[in-house]
Amino acid sequence: MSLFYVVAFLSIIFALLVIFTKNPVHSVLYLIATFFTFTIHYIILNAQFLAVVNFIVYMGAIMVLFLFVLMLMNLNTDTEPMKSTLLKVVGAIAGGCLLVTLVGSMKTLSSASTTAMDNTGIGLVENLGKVLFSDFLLPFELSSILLLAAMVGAVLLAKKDNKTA
Amino acid sequence: MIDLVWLIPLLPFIGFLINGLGRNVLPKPLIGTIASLAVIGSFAISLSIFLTFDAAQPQVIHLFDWINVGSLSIPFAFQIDQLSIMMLLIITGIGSLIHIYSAGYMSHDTGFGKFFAYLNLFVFFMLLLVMGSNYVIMFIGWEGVGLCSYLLIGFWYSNGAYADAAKKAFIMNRIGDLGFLLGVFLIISTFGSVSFTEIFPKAAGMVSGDATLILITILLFIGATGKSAQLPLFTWLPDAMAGPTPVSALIHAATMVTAGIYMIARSNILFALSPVTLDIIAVIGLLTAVVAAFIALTQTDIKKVLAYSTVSQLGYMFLGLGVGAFTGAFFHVLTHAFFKALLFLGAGSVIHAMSNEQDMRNMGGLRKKLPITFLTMLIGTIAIAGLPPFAGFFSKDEILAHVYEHNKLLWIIGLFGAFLTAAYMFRMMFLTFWGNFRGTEDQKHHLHESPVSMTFPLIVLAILSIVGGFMGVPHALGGHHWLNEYLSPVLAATNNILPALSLDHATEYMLMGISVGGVIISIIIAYVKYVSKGYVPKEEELQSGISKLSYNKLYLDELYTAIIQKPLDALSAFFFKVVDKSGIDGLVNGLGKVSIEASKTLRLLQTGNVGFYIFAMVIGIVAVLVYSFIII
Amino acid sequence: MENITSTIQAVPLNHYILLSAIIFTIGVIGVLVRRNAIIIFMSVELMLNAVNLLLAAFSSYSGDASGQVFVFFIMALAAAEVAVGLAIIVMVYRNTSSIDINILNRLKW
Amino acid sequence: MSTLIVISILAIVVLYLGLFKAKQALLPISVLGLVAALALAIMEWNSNAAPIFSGMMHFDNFAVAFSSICIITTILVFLLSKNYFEKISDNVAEYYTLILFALSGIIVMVSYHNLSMLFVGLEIMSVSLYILAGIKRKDFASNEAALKYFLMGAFSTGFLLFGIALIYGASKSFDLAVIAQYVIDRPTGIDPIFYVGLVLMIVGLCFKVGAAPFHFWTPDVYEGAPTLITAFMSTVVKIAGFAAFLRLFSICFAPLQDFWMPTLLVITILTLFVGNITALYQTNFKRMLAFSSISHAGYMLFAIVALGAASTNAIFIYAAAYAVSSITAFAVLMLVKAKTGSENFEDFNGLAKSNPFLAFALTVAMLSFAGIPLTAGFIGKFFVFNAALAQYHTWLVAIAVVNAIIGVFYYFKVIVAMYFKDNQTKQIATPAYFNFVLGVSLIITLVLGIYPSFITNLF
Repeated sequence: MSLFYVVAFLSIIFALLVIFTKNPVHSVLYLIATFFTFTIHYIILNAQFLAVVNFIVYMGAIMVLFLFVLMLMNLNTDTEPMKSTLLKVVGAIAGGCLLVTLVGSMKTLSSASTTAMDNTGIGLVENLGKVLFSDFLLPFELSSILLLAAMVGAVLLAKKDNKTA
Repeated sequence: MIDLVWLIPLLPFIGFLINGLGRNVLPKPLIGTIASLAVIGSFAISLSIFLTFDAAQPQVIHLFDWINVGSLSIPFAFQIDQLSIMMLLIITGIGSLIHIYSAGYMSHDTGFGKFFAYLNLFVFFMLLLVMGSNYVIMFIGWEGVGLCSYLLIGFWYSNGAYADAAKKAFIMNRIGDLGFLLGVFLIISTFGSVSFTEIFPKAAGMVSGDATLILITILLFIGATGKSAQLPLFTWLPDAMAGPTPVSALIHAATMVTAGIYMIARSNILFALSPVTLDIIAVIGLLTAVVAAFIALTQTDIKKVLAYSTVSQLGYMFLGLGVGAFTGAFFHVLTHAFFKALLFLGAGSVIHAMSNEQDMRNMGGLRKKLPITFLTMLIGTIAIAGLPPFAGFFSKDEILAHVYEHNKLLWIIGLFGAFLTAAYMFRMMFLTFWGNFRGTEDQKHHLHESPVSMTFPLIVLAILSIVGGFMGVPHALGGHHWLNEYLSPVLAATNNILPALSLDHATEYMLMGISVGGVIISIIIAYVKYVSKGYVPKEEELQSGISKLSYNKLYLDELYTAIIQKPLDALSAFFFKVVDKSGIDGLVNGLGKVSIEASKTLRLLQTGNVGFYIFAMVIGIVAVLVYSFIII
Repeated sequence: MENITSTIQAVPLNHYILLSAIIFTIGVIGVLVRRNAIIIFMSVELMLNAVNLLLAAFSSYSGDASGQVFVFFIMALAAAEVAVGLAIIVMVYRNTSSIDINILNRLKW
Repeated sequence: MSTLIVISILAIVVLYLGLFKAKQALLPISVLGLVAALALAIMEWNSNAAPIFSGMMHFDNFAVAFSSICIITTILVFLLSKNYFEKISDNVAEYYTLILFALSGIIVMVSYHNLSMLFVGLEIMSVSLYILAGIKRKDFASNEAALKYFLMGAFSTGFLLFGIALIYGASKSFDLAVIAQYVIDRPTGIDPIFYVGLVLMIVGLCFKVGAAPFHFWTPDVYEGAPTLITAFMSTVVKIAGFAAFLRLFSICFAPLQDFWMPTLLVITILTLFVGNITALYQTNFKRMLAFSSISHAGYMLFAIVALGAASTNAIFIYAAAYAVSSITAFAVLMLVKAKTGSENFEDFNGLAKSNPFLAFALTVAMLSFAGIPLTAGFIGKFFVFNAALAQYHTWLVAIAVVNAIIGVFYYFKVIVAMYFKDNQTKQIATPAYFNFVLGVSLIITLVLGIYPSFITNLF
């Protein structure tokens, strides 16, 4: 039980560090740390496969891409001119309001679902695979279009122009 | 014959298509012929329908289902009854004459083909307006004529002021349209239908003074004030004189501006059940009539005089509607169409002869040079002044008789306006046709009577202005008021609600006597001032009417001037400057400014900064959450 | 494993929702206070992860696998978005030599 | 379903054609493929299709109608693209591919029956559009548009997803039928998180359709993106957004109308005023069209606010009228811009003299936007207002009518420029493709305006 709270505390701390660290590279590293805490959350939630995928996709692929681009642009120092303190405060207050209203509007959560089902198997790759390739076959296939479009687009936008226009 | 009714609007539309597409290819005479023939053809059909139509119930000719949505069905259908037949005759009849006239008037214009295309299109929409069997078809016509009017006012757009006039007409009409549209939507939600034949029987069963009905009728009346140039939306009409003169005659005198009256007459049962609205209409109409008459007193542009006169006469029509004289108001629509079209065409003939000079101070003594124009215009002027037995006498007298019965005070003011009418109209005649020629040598040399294509319509209209009144000779004068009987099927339900005229003949004779006597005195005053004394208004007097007034008042020897002439002029100047130019224009321009300012300010929100955009989004989301969960 | 299951049973679902909402809001604040396009983008990733966690929690608590399957789709989207987004950022950087969002204000009013 | 397959395969075929340098074949094959997809879609009309793929997709009449209109509009956009892409980039095939990918996402958005499908479809479309907005790589405006669109789009996706997650948390399913059942089964006692999810979904969807206060991206992105892409975004994408919005609300959330209606009502009114009033002051025609598209979104939101039997029909007609008029406006804009190099109102001066047909087509389009009778726009507005009246939103209709009147002013600015202002310019050469598209749009606008029964009784 206390494991959840420790990890949740770490998640929040790391997430805050992500957005309040000046050095972008440090931000990326904190984000990786945040994602790692998420992986632990997944394990606690009995979503083992998700934990693995989160580890590989987010920490392995996505974050590497971020780091790569940061390095490519030589932005590893804190070159970013920060917003004025006032703007920061206003932004933080706006975000705080959002949190308060979000939580406030969910005020009395129905108590029926406060405990987890005993079904420990759903997070296993076998079960997920069954659902993914039966019920969710169509969206799964369609995600290929999404990835293909992204791939074409990324190449199109980021490649160097051979024409000197 | 009635099966051919769809041809009536179709012919002008075909004319529009041919002239519109072939405007640069076809020779001018052919364009003029096609356009005129199209309208004449419609006139022939209308005439034959008029001669054969004898049904007591309106005939609805269903063409096709236009919109079907849920229980609401809007057919594309025409309604033929006595009211629409009379309007058809006016539109196509006077329309034909004006088309013929235009062939001569516009012969030198480079936009000849375009002009006739627009004119045909206008006739098409006007016919839709009066023939539509429901409010939505009427609205199509309503918008269409507005559009054509807009295009035709701005026809000579190379002149910037003209384009501005078009814009003004447009804005004011849109305000009116707003009322009309809201009225129609309210009708839909109240009656579940837009067809006249379904709404009116339902409405007849409602109690008088029903709040919804009052709201509907007020909204419809707002629509009418825009289209028919009533207070406070009348200032676009004088400016609309920027368009070619035949346009002024057709659109801004005979047909389009009477659309508001037609619409109210068409919905007579709704209005009859809303006494409050009727009172508002009467007051607005009367105010418009008098204010416009005052302004007309000092105008020097011949077309502006006629324009304000039109506004004033439209005011009388609304006054008639307001006191429940639906027949009388409609009668005035008919006679006014005759003599005002005549006057405009006559003015056009003068302008044509004077090489596009419109200022009366540069005219004078034209009666010998333009005899036909002079004679016909004189007839028109007598008709509008209301001397018997010319057309205007009967219609105006009928309205005033109803007003007298309704409210004596309104009657006195209305009568006063009628005297003013005689005064400014004869002022115009005397300045233009009497005295010595005041223009340049060049213009004098060029003076000529207009070609037959222009004088022929003048003569026809002059004859109509003489005899047109006989369709409504009151019982007091030994007639039996044919128009009243003819229109009675349309007004049957209303006549059950509103009391009929109950004046005895002696009172009627007295009323006629007073009005004729007053008119004659007005004419004599105008004669003394403008012919005997040869007075010609000067620029500076017009400029500083009010300040000079206070100065000159001190001289007692100018008693006449000070007591009668100057106050009138001053009032005229006051109305023109304060009400027309600064008041209403100011208000309309102000509205425009407010929205433009709002636009400027709102636009600044679009800062281009993503950070700000996202911030605004978050605020929006918080607001939405708060609104959804806390406020509600 | 038994240990873990008992752990989760002791944590109310509400706390997961709360955690997700907090992380999500931190992401929103990050978007609001930073000017570096990449950091903003990372904050968006944080928001998406908050959603992932929420879905996984709902899924586990209701014993329904579809929530976890949905997380896959979000991950697919995240991958696609990262590819496109970084490409756009690289493109902008090439033209302006900056990834400060405040210099993007040519289109306005 | 077969429509979706055809379009996806078509996109890949076109991509390969680009690889083999068969540039001339791109346009014909794309158009032919789309025509085939359109035919397949129409064949499903009234087939009483049941949800397929375990309830993922439901190609019902709603889906057929909206996918047809999206495909037709895309064909028109493609026809305008002749020689356009070549000018701005070497990678013509990728353009077509990305538009086709976006279209396949749109087909998913109009036929989804599961929130996961909505999400995937929406993202396929959005990701393709992020790229398309920035496809003029060297152009600063295009860059800016892409980055703005991307950052804000990704941000709003977060909210949409959070909403979906909460709805899932309450109803334990992504399937629309199950969610609808969840709502119906509980007249009271719906989990509060469901409501929060609903509001967040409104936010996410309002962003996609460009409703205030989530509209800020619209003008900037529309102005910065290449004109043809703007045409695509403001027509097909917007229609798809509304179709998805309407589908979700009419299937799932109709019973909760009392809850979400007031919120959406405020958004609608705000959208109308922001769009219309801001458009008044614009001097750039393209930007004016962007603001006008915001106000049109407001009108279409009407039909959702007044959700009822007539809503689908109303939105469909409005969308059809809006799409053809927009296409005309953008087509003429492209021609004018090609000649004068800018997009301001003055560039249209004297167009009536030099190119009467262009001027006439644009006039009809503007009249249709303004809702003048005998054009399709009037019918659209009439249906939308009528739908609102049916739900007794009389004063809402009054506000909308006021806005319609305001709208007339800026639409007429163009007409005034074309007809009432002179400019000694030479005739603009109009390619045959443009004349064809303009002609088709013109005919559709007028025919729908005069005889709307073709499509008014579809639903």
